[in-house]
Amino acid sequence: MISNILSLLIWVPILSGIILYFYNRNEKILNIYNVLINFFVLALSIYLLINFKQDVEAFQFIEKYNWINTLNIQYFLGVDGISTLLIILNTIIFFIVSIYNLNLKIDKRNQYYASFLIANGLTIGVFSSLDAILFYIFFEALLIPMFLIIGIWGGANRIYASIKFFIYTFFGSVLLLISFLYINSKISSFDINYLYDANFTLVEQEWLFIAMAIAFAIKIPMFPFHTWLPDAHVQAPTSGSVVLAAILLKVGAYGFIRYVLPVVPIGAMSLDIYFIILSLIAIAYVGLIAITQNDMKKLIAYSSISHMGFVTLGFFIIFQLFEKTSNVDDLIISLSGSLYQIISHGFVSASLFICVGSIYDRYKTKKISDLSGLLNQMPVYSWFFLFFALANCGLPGTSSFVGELLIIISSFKANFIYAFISSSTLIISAFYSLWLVKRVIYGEIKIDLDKNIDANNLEKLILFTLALIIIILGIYPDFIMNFMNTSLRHISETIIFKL
Amino acid sequence: MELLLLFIPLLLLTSSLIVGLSSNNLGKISAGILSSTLVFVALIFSSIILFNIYKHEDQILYENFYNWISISSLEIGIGYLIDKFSAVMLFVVLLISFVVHVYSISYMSEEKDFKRFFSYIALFTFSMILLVMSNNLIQLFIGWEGVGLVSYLLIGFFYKKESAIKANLKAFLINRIGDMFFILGIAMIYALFDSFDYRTIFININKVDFENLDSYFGLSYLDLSCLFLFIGAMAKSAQIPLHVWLPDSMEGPTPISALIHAATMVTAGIFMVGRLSPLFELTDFTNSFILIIGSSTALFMGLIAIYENDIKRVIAYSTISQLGYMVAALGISAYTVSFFHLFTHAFFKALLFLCAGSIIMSLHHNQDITKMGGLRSKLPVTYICFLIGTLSIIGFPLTSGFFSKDLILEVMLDNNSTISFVSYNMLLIGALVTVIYSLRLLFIVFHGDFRGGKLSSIKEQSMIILLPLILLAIFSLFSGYLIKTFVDMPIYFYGLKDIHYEGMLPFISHGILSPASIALITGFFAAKILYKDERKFKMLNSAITIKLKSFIQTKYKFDELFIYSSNKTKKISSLLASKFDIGLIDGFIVNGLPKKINKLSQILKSLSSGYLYHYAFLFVFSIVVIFGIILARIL
Amino acid sequence: MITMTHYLVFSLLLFCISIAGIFINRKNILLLLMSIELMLLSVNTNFIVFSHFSNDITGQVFVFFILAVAAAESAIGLAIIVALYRVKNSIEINLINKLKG
Amino acid sequence: MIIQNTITSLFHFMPEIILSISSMVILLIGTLEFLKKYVFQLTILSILLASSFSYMVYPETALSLFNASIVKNDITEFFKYICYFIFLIQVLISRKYLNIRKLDSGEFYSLLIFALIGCLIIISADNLIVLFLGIELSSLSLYSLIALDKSNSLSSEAAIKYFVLSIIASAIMLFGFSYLYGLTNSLSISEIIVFSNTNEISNLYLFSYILIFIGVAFKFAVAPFHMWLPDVYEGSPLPVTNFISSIPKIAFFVLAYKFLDGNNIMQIDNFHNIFLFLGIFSVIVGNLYALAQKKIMRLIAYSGVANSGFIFLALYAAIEYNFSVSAFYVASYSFATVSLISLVTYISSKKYNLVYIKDFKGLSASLGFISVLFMVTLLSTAGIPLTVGFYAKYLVIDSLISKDLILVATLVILMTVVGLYYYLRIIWFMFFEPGINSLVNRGDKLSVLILSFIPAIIIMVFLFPEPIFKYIFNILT
Repeated sequence: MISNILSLLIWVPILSGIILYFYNRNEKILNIYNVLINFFVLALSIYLLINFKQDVEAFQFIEKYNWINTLNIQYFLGVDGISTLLIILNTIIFFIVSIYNLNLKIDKRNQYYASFLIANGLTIGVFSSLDAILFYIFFEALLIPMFLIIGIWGGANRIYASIKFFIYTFFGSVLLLISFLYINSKISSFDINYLYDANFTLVEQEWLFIAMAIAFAIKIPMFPFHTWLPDAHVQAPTSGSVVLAAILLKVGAYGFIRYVLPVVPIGAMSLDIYFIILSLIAIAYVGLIAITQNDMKKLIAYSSISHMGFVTLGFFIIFQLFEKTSNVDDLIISLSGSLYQIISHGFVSASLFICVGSIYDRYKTKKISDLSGLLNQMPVYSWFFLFFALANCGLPGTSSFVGELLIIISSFKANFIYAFISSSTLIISAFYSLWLVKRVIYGEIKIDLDKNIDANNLEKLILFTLALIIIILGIYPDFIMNFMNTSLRHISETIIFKL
Repeated sequence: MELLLLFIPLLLLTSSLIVGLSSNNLGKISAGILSSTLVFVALIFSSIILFNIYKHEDQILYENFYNWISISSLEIGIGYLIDKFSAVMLFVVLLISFVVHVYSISYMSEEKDFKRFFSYIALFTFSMILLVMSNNLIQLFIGWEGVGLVSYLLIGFFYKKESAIKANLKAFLINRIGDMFFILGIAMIYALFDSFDYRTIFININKVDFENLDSYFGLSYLDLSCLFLFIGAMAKSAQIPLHVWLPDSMEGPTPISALIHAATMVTAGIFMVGRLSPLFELTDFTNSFILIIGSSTALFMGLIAIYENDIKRVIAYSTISQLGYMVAALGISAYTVSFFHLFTHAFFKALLFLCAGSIIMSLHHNQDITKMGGLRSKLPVTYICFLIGTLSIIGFPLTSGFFSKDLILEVMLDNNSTISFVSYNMLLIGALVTVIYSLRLLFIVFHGDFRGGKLSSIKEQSMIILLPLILLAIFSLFSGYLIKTFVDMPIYFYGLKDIHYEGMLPFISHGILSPASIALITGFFAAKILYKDERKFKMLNSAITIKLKSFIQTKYKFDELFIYSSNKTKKISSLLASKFDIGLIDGFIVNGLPKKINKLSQILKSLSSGYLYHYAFLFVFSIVVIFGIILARIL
Repeated sequence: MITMTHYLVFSLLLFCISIAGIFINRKNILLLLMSIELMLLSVNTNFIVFSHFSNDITGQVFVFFILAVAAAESAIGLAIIVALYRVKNSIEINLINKLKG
Repeated sequence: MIIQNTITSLFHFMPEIILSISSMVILLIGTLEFLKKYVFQLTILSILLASSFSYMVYPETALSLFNASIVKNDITEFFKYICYFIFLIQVLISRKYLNIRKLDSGEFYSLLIFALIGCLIIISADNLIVLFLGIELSSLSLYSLIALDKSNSLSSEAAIKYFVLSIIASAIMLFGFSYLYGLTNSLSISEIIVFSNTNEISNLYLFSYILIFIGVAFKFAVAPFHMWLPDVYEGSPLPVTNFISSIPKIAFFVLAYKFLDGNNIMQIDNFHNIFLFLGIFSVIVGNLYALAQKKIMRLIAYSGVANSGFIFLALYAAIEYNFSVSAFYVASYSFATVSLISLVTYISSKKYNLVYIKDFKGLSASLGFISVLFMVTLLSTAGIPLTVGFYAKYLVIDSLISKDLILVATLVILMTVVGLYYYLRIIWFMFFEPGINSLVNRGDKLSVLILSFIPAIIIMVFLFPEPIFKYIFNILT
């Protein structure tokens, strides 16, 4: 049993990243070092997964030190099922990205790697911190490497995108800080357990809810706070997009489940209808917008927003479910759906972005109208692309189906209209995903590069791994459900208890 | 038994994966043989199961072999429910699949993507079996989507053809419209019973207090849920108005049209309604809705077939029309009758398609019937098989179609209600139409003179093509004699439907003397005069008939409707994206606010002049203000 | 009888006049220096008044310090004006606005 | 007795005395041709000497020297150390800059040390006369320092502006002093505070306090008394700006602390609301002005205005005499701004005048490490986590919230979001824009080492803030 495993998970990549930032000599050593560190972190997280006890309700692998006594801030780490899974998602994605990056031709390679390593550590910090301010610090610090990744290695309009990204999310997070400080001023603690025990009046809860929800809604992003995401994705380098879609958006969702719903359930309950409406708009309206995007990355970005709409829908219908059935199981099912959607979308969007990135590397364009008939020239890529596109529209057998199914059936229990609008994603997502496939993959070739540009072995490995994960998650969801179950029950019971 | 059941899907999945992912070492022919063998083994297994089911009366196999999801109270498994109903369906699916596998070895041998094709059809069969075996709604839905996916892939098999990739997108999207409602229906059922398992649902069906449930849009809860489920079936089984994808799906390879778009996948909707008969039985509005949709599909889609010139499209419209018969039968709760027609239809329609494939191959991929004719002499085997298929579909006495179609018409007539009487008449006219278009096809293709150049180069295909035809022809001829089995077939938890059937001979004699025979005879002569003898009638050139003809040839504008709505969606999408998302949210609020702030700061900047006396004045002025406020507060 | 208040009001007025002199005067920088002197003198008046009426000598000590500092300030002010004149060839205040915004 | 007292006092006042003597010596040898080149070393030496002496005579208990006109206690010593440290860095960094511009004369260093002494005296003064002398000593030195670059017309313009406005502020403060004197008959600050606790607070007392704090607000450049700051920052030589930006602020913070700590006037609404409103106004105005700036020094100046607003908000929050928040803010801000200006100074000393923000374009390509340091410092000024600036803002917001001023807290923190934009603009110019080739020469290692001191502290204190917090909370509450 490794003690302080969470600290290791957080600090090993961060410190190695800092070292890497100032090391700029041998490219080969750089590559190996980067992959090794990422692999080490992955292995460590798998160790965490193996040693995690599924049926224990409390947080595990706890590390608790007094960090700043005077301000009640602790260095308090620990994981439950939800965070363990998200950490695994995180380490897998970063490992894949580190391998993908081997193929890139970029300058300042060491700094590129360093930014990713630091982002890796910080994300693990976000998912494992149980002290609100510690969480906030990781949450906010995470912006810096992402800002640099988009800004330095991004596309033509990268500055606009990165600044928008940074300021928009910073705007949200200061509201979060205000809420945490307010809570602290009432209960003199940032400890998650005290937060769960705290009781506030309705008005307090409403305001706290609004502030925190806006913060996380920007991060997820929910409609109408979503406009930074397409820009960020379009401008970010491929690996940046992957991390952004697969990890960063999840941080917002994680915030909801960890810091909003169980802490201020009454406030959430009294305002849930607005957030349900926003989620439904995200699902239908943003999906609709995705259809006619001409930039592949933008299309996938909008589809991400639409999919994250499911996540938030799953979060916010629980109160109506509780009112209707007062059965804790229904809450758990809905929340499970959301979390499953989070994890599944992490892999699916990552895969799609990797595919798009590789197409861009070869054809130097992301415009759909410039491309056609890739199947003729890069069949392996195209088949994978098709597969991921199908996964994106929630085909059974792939991971995305599970989450959407659970949320649709739960949302019907809450209200007919919710289910009706949310299930429209079946049509809309198929429309944008497969119309994209039709225009890009199928048909006659438009730009003939006249050389063998299909996936090399490394890329095949990456795509195959991702496809395998998506399928495994699609046919064996219980693996993840078992992990989450106890934790979700705990959270649901906390919510119900406070209602 | 249970093990065999488990093996059937596994065999097919293995086949699909091996063939699909294997390297170039595995040759085309050996891949074809391998997957055909695997399907054959599965077919054997399914016949053993079928045999067993019929040997032990009332035996029902019901088990979960895999727990897909279990979250506290929610349990979704993958399992099987095999009663007579699904055992027969299983057998039919595997049989047609096997036949098509064998047929395809020859038919597709020229194709570069031969192995991909085999992988697809194996995957299709797998999904279909998952659907048929399922013992819960989710597994049904998984199979449901799975067959839709493979259909999508296969229609777009020739991915360079613009028409093919348009058709497959259309097919998938329209199926998705159905799926959306289907999943809503599932959600409604789940909300009611808290389970997806058929057994739990059916057991609890009597405990539900239907009176006190919410109603939506004036429909009762159950009506609406079944309506939604049926809309799903409408898309899959190509009922008006969601049928538009099926004619276009003929862009796929012909064996696929036989397997997917005639015999199996499109009947999934029929199967589903039959499977859920205990629920549908209780509905009121939905049943009438089903009846109306079914009978109008049967009639109006048949009419289109009369004017089609693409051989596959004629058969496609005939498929839609025949599916209409089945759906109509569902509408009066004659589930097994409908299933019987499904059963016979599977054979003769697969036969017709495969014959068409054989013709198309012989004519070097010409599908236009106006360029055919007089093929009888050159393709004798195909001709005979096609003739058998045609006789069967028009319900010529003693062929399989005769039994199933007449049974539908009879139960329809027995059902004493206005709607069913109207439907009966529509179906009867539909029968006439069926005769006309089927015989038209037969006459134009096989009789008369060849209109496509030189006839001499055309010759019969190899035995690999012909054997399946013969096999299916035999089934088409004789499967109708199993009528008793279907009349007496119990459906899980639904039991038997009391159908007026007095035995084979009375049924035959009654059938021959029924109005259907009149339709048959009239149709025969009409077709013979019009298409064999090619006589011209003045009446046919009158304004009304021409108008009618052109109206039918527009296919009732359903295609245009979907194209219109899809274009509209795109237009709305780009409008929303540019005006609302980029314009309002991004431009006005997200970027607009910073711009406002920036402007404000520019104004402020221009205000500070840099003159010392201004600074001093502001200094003093601020002090005065501060003191002013404080004095005001103190005094 | 002249009371303390009279003195205080007088010094306040003096202070106000001197401040007004700073921002009303838009031409001559030397007038600025004079205003500043006047300002400090009004403070001195205050100290002396308080010192006198409370019989406490420290106030007057303060005045000496202020006077000394005022002298130093004038000196430095003049030095700056000289430096300014060297580069600008002018000591008009309304020409000094290169730094702004 | 008196003599002995005086001797003790002189002993404890040794650091300031050392500095005074050395500054005069420097002035002297600055005029001697053959010793001229040692003025820099002598300056460094005197600072080191003074600070180590200051350590040697560190008082175990609070001391009152020269008839209670000078006090020495933990607080004064703490801030003095900060001043020494900052001053040392400033001097070390300025050498090259001055050298190139031919400003590294004896009088420069001498005046700079005088300004420092003035600030040190402000910190430890307990008597209004001494306080006034301290203020004037530092101000007078700064007037001349700003105008030191005689070839630069902006320099004299800045000087004249600062000169006039600063004297007005001093006079206003003095006016306040005079009323306080008249009211309490005492020039001792501690007695003035005792007076407030024993008598009811009269309007005159209130007015005189307001007058004094208008002076303080001027020195902090809190809006609307901020006009001089950007002009002075822009006009004066960078080392002088560097000094003005930090050490006087620390000194005036201690002054404010001395006037407010334990004083009942803090409980009066009319008084403490001035801090609140000036603070809010300053945060808004500073950030908005900074947004429109094109020149780096003006930008830093306006960001200083915004930060001073935060200091005032922190002072507002100190109603219960908890000055640790504001103290921490002042210290953190001073460090960050010194680091910023030192970095600008360093880059400007390479014959490359860093005036406009667009001059930062592509800096990371030629000066990679320096850019990182710059980024860390900027983030600290903006209050992003991983830097100590986060805690500074955090504490202010926290104390506002604990006063139930949630809307105010939200408003000012949203203004920092606005402010973030201009900090990010510099970062993006440095890192995201293509490079300029004129900066290829690598800097000298020593300067880089010195420059990395403060960013290192910024990050280290972020990671392990507890000792600092404990210490500050301990001495200030």
